[in-house]
Amino acid sequence: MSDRAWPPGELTRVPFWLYTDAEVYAREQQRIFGGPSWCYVGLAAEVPGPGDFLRSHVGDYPVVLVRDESGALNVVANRCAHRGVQFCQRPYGTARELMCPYHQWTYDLRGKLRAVPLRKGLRGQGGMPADFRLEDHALERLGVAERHGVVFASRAAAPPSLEDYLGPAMLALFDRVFDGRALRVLGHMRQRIRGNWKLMFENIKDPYHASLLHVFLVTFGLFRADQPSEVVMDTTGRHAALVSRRGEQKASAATAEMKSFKADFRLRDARLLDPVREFPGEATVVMQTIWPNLIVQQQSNTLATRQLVTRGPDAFDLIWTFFGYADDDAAMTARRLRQANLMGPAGLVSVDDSEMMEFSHAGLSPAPDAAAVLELGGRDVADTPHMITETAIRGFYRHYREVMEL
Amino acid sequence: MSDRAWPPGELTRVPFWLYTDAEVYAREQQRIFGGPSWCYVGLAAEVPGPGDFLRSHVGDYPVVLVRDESGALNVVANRCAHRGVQFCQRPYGTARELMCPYHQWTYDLRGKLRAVPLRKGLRGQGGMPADFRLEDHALERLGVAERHGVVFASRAAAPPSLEDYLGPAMLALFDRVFDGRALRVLGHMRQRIRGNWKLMFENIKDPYHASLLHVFLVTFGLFRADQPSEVVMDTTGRHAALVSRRGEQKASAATAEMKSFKADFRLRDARLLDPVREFPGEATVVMQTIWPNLIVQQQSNTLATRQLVTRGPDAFDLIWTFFGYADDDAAMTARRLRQANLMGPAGLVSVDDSEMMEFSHAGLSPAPDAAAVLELGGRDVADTPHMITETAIRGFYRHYREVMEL
Amino acid sequence: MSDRAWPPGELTRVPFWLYTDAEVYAREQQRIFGGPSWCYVGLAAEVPGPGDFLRSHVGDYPVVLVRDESGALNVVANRCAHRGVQFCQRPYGTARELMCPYHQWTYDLRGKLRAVPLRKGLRGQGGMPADFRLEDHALERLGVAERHGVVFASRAAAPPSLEDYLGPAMLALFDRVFDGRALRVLGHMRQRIRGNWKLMFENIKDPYHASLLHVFLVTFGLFRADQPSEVVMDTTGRHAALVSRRGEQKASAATAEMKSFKADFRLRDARLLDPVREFPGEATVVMQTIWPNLIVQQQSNTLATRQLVTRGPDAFDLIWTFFGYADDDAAMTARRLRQANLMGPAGLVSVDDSEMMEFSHAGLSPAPDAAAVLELGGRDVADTPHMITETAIRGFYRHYREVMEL
Amino acid sequence: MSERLLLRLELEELNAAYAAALDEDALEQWPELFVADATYRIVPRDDFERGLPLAVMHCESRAMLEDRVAALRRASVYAPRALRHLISGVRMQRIDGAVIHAAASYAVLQTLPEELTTVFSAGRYLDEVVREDGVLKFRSRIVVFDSVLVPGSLVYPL
Amino acid sequence: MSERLLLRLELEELNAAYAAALDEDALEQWPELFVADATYRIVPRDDFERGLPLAVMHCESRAMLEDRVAALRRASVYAPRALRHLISGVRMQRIDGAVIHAAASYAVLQTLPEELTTVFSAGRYLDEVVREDGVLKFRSRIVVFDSVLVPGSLVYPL
Amino acid sequence: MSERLLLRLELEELNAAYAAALDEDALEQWPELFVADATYRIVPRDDFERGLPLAVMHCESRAMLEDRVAALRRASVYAPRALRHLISGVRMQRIDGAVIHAAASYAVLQTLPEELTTVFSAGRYLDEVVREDGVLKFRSRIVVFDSVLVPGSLVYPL
Ligand code: FES
Ligand code: FES
Ligand code: FES
Ligand SMILES: [Fe+3]
Ligand SMILES: [Fe+3]
Ligand SMILES: [Fe+3]
Repeated sequence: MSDRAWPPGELTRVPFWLYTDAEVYAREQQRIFGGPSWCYVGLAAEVPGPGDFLRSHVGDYPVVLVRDESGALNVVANRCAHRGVQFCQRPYGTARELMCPYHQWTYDLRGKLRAVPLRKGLRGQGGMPADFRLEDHALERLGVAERHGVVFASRAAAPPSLEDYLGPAMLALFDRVFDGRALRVLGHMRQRIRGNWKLMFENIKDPYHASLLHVFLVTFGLFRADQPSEVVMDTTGRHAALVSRRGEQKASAATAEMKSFKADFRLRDARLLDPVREFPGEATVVMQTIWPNLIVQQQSNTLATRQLVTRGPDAFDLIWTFFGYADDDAAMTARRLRQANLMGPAGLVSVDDSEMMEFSHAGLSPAPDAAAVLELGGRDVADTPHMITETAIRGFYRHYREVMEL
Repeated sequence: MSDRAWPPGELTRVPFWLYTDAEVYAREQQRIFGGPSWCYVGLAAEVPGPGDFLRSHVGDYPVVLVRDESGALNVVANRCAHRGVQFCQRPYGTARELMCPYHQWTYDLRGKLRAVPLRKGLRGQGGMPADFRLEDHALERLGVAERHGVVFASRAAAPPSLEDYLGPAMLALFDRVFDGRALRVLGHMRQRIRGNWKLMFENIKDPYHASLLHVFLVTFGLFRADQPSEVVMDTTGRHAALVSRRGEQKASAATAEMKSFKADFRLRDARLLDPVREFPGEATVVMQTIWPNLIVQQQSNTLATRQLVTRGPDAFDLIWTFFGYADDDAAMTARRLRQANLMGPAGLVSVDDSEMMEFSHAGLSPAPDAAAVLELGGRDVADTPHMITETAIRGFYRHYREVMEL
Repeated sequence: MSDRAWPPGELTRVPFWLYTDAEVYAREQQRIFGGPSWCYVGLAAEVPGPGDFLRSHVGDYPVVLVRDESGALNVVANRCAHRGVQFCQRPYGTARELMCPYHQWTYDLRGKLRAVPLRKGLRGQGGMPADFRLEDHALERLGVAERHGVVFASRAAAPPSLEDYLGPAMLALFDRVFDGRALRVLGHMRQRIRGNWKLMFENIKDPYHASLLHVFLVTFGLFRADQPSEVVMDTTGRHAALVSRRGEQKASAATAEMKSFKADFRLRDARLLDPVREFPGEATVVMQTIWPNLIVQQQSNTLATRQLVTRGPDAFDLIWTFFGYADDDAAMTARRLRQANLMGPAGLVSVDDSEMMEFSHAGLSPAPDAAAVLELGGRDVADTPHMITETAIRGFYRHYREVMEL
Repeated sequence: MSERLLLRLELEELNAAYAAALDEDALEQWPELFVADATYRIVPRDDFERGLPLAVMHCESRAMLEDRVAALRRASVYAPRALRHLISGVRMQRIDGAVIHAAASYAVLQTLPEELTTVFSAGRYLDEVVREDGVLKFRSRIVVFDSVLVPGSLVYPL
Repeated sequence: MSERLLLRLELEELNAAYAAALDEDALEQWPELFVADATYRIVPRDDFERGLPLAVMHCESRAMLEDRVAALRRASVYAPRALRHLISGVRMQRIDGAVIHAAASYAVLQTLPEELTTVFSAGRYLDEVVREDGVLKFRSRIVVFDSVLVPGSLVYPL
Repeated sequence: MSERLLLRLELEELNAAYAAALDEDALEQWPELFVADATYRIVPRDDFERGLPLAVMHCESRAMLEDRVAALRRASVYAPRALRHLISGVRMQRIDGAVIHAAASYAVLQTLPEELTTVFSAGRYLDEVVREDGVLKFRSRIVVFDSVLVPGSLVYPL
């Protein structure tokens, strides 16, 4: 890493060694995922009752999200304070306490060590030293912030408030989908992508590709450059949102430049695409990226959080949690389930993206000293009233360089 | 490695980077497995006749154990002196000589190079230089020590005698099972554990877990904290043994603290557990760990050696060789085969252990700078007349730090 | 790497760390495959028409061989100039242009960037900066040299001519098989060998093993030490050829030393081996190694190029392209197809070699500080009129040390 | 020979045709193995056991299957790959009226360009099969895959 | 249709039931496929060929199989996992008196939490099967696995 | 029961015998499953689709199969390995005169010394089968493997 070059302030070139270097990855875990950021760990609706827990990750760091008897949410490292056992092996479930199987050290749902078997020994023999204190051996606790049913964790000692962290512009878009209504989890999709995690953020901060790559979006006008759109960021550039409005399947000046526009492509079962408006305002799609591990997807009526779990420099898991609202009627739920066909590992749209990310990683890995070119829409970082720009990716790297000191 | 911290003399904390760091692993191969230690390579009974051979390992270093015509045992590196071919591919067998297939350089059963085809060339053309001497190209020979049918090898120039290496206390326990009677090999079990090799030693030097983790041991009183037991070590602390006596399936003050005690758990076929006493003294179980790669298991009537073969920092192979005595009657052999159900990759007891080792490695890997806590039974290293202690693990690391200069 | 020892000028010992060290591998990619060498990328006959393309590699560097409208051959990196996508995913095919799927940047068959969608934005919004020039964003083009239907590429700025690179001796042998006649591709074999790529060159520069290892060659006299043979090199020693003449299946002074000679081994269907002479001169087999990634095989009537694609220090792909001549009659084609049974991953001869390379890598990996011994036929580098020598391997490493500055 | 065994043999034929359509790039034949109002869903084991309604692939009619095929042919962008189905343990579970309830285990092996063959997915099929003009067809197939994790993209149906 | 082919179909049914019991967490049904005095052994290929008597899993009665199930339910501690059996090449080898000697090849794929599906074991079944109240049951099953090495723990029977 | 289903059962038997001969080291029985003038070819998928004539293993007679076996026994040098065939989806495609055209999918798992079991190859069999003295035998088997890449050596037939 040390001997790698990246001209200070350069945002229109991203060197490819960033995506494969092991030292860069280690520093990312420490400064980004382990730093003063808020990482998405799950939806509160996944752990509705006391003792309900869910395995999750902060970067590649295994944690457990668990609701305690008071109803409060806790996030603890999935690592026993005794000898490091990953005590929680079930992906989700309900428990009255957290017990490590190896020596049955038992923690309460807040992570406090409550019992150490044979601690006093037997018949005056063995056991822990007299000065051994349970308080000294709690599970590592992470900071927790919940907003409207979405749960974040932070390993930082004193993270900012989630609201300040998001900033007003991002908060408004966040609250647009998470408006306080109870959420209903519809299900999950998980995929392991053989590519660096940053490629996922670039993809969702890149409205340019959507108008070109995705036949489904372009042909059916779900997301296309010639429709009213904007790119919005927070002041740091680390968060962003692509906002757009649905159009129709008709040719235009723009579609002429889009090889993916297929005027004759028709669905035999149109139920796949029968969106209804459900959010205030004109926007029919808002894709929001929240630094450093969350994407909030609202495309027509399909809603999902996408969590990134890094798996070394060359892979990441993408975990999609699809949801609706507790007050959805059957028709709306059916609609969400049908539209989910667009998304995920088998998504009529998303397959294109997961393939592109793997093609990207395969292409850039052999050439660490080559670089990506990010000049679309200029060379600066600023909100735009259109989507023919890579500004949000430049914003991402501006913040990335600051945090990584690269 | 260099920049990792471990306070000098500290034995109650074991930093987790020890289990995953590649440099630490390389140094272990060099100083521990490649150093002045005796590594178990097999039982003499596996190579009963002249020319019988067995592939084995010293740490991760491939060797061949072979008996020569004189009946002597030899251990040679499984690497041709010509161009490095791993010449022995069959796991076991019988051979009159050791021939490398690539150019048929042929070694005798002691590893001496005996023939180099076309060495003199043909019609005065080619062949080896006049000053080429067969003596200069023998296979690498390791030091060999056998005691009562158990074979050890050492890569050190001048290793101590095996007896001095074990020390009187360990030697006595070793001779308890290996009392000079001819051994009969009953079979093998092999498993690849995704964890660092040291976790295996910690496990067998840790009597604490046995009383808590293993329902079978606890419930049927095979090994339990409230039974007369002791932990014995050699003077260095590198070797150790857990000694205990069988009890019954009845509740006690201790079982109250053992969630794994299930008074109502009954076997439908009791033949699985019908041990008979076969060794002098009260002990019904002796689990001995011999630095750096051997565990000798005597649990009721199931006897086995367990060899560790390291596979990088993150994995090791555990090779179980089950045996009895040549003079066992059919009933005793049947008993050993039944009790073997407790052990190995499918062991009613051992499965718990292999799972714990994988949980441990999964838990500690993401937190290299966290550490294990070893305070049970005090903070010192000393033999104890009970099993509520981690003293033998502390003893292991005391010696480990010395040898590794860490 | 830095701290590894290799006495200057030493050619009779090859230290084993050369085969497994990651830094050595990286330097090989840079100085050997990425340096002023000519790497084989394919046969012109595989891309006969305009737009025909073939995925290939230079070392481990992915490229595309494509014929343009003018009929000229081009080799470009398989990496989009925009954001690094490996745009070509089909192993072979025909295209009118090279389009990257992610944002549809479109290159002509020479690699020139021709179109960037939405480059001018829409309605005056977005798009590329005014000073964005297509010329600045072409695909990386490699140097290309073709001789008699065989295509080479070079990443060097100013590589020598292919003819000078090969030198007169190698050129003559090259032209013996590639005599200008149109080639007909018969098919491919591909295998992934778990060994370092250099082992493949050692194998084909080593006539010694052929007389000993290969029962088929020895028994049927296809290649044997007691037959008229020679080893020829270019002046640098980087290229070489083993030349020999077919003998019969009869015992000789030499076969006495060859355990692989089996006088009684007979084929039930002799059609497998019914070679006919088709090249001028006495030689019936010429195996030529062309630095750094090509082997030209002429054994009886089976002809093939073998391309090495490195896959890290511990593996390489061996890609066999079997061919004949456009003017072969049916009988000759049938003959080539039958004799192909000797070669490839299932080759009656070649299986021995691929196994030896894996045995070698398995044997040398655990002993980085041990070394291969190369003293057969003396300690120098010189052409020989016989095959009982390792001189061509010494020649290879003499050049290797120069280029690698090791 | 028992009705039961005979029916199993027919179910095996149906599964063989299903696998062949997907593995031999005869995708257009795949929807023909379903009745017009058939449902087809691919669900991860965890969610299936929790009774969550989402599916990774969710088709409510043969027409939707045909749309999937059309998308594979004309819309989606993906690297070429070879898939290979191994179907085992085909068993008829019960007949209820005209509907045959059946199940089977499957594994799908995948081969990507320049890569070795790997396990892509394993799991089970839960089927409702009916006879249409004497031929068995799927009225419903639920693919429950054992791993919650998909390696890369799930381009083709399982 | 020949007695031989018919018998093979029944053996395939027995194997399908065996696989389903283990893969679908219906462990309690697994011992019911064996007669009371059945033996069940899992042996690595090397030891099997050397004729060594040890088994990785060694049961001498159906009761011991039931004890195995009980241990899995109440005693052993292990990470949750999904197993998937693929059984192929079921063949009747000879009938000797009431005993049918049969064999088959198997592969078991395993999926651990947050991991992709991998090959866990492959090998063959060597069976002695008898008819009890008209139903085929195992009198003996020896599982000979090709690898001498088990990846991690062999929690469930193969 | 239909002729078609019955024939499929016989083809499954032939395939089971084929797999057993190769997996259980009964190589000498393998050529006996072919007629004297049988052809046997192993071809990578890409070349097969391009219609290229080369084969990785190319036998034009049973005698050549026997020579392959002889070479495996006496000539070739290779590490010991265990192979395991899983054959699925055996199907009769059409009968033309005396020749039965059939196909099947296969996977071969390999276990090398001190290693875990891995996928070695997957693909399909394209067969021409004839009846000789009442027994089905291969007149032609083409093994089309999905990966163009062979891991290491292809020592045994697929
Ligand atoms: S490691 Fe958790 S209790 Fe000991
Ligand atoms: S490498 Fe062993 S004889 Fe040459
Ligand atoms: S990466 Fe190729 S066009 Fe954008
Ligand atoms: Fe997209
Ligand atoms: Fe234990
Ligand atoms: Fe050779």
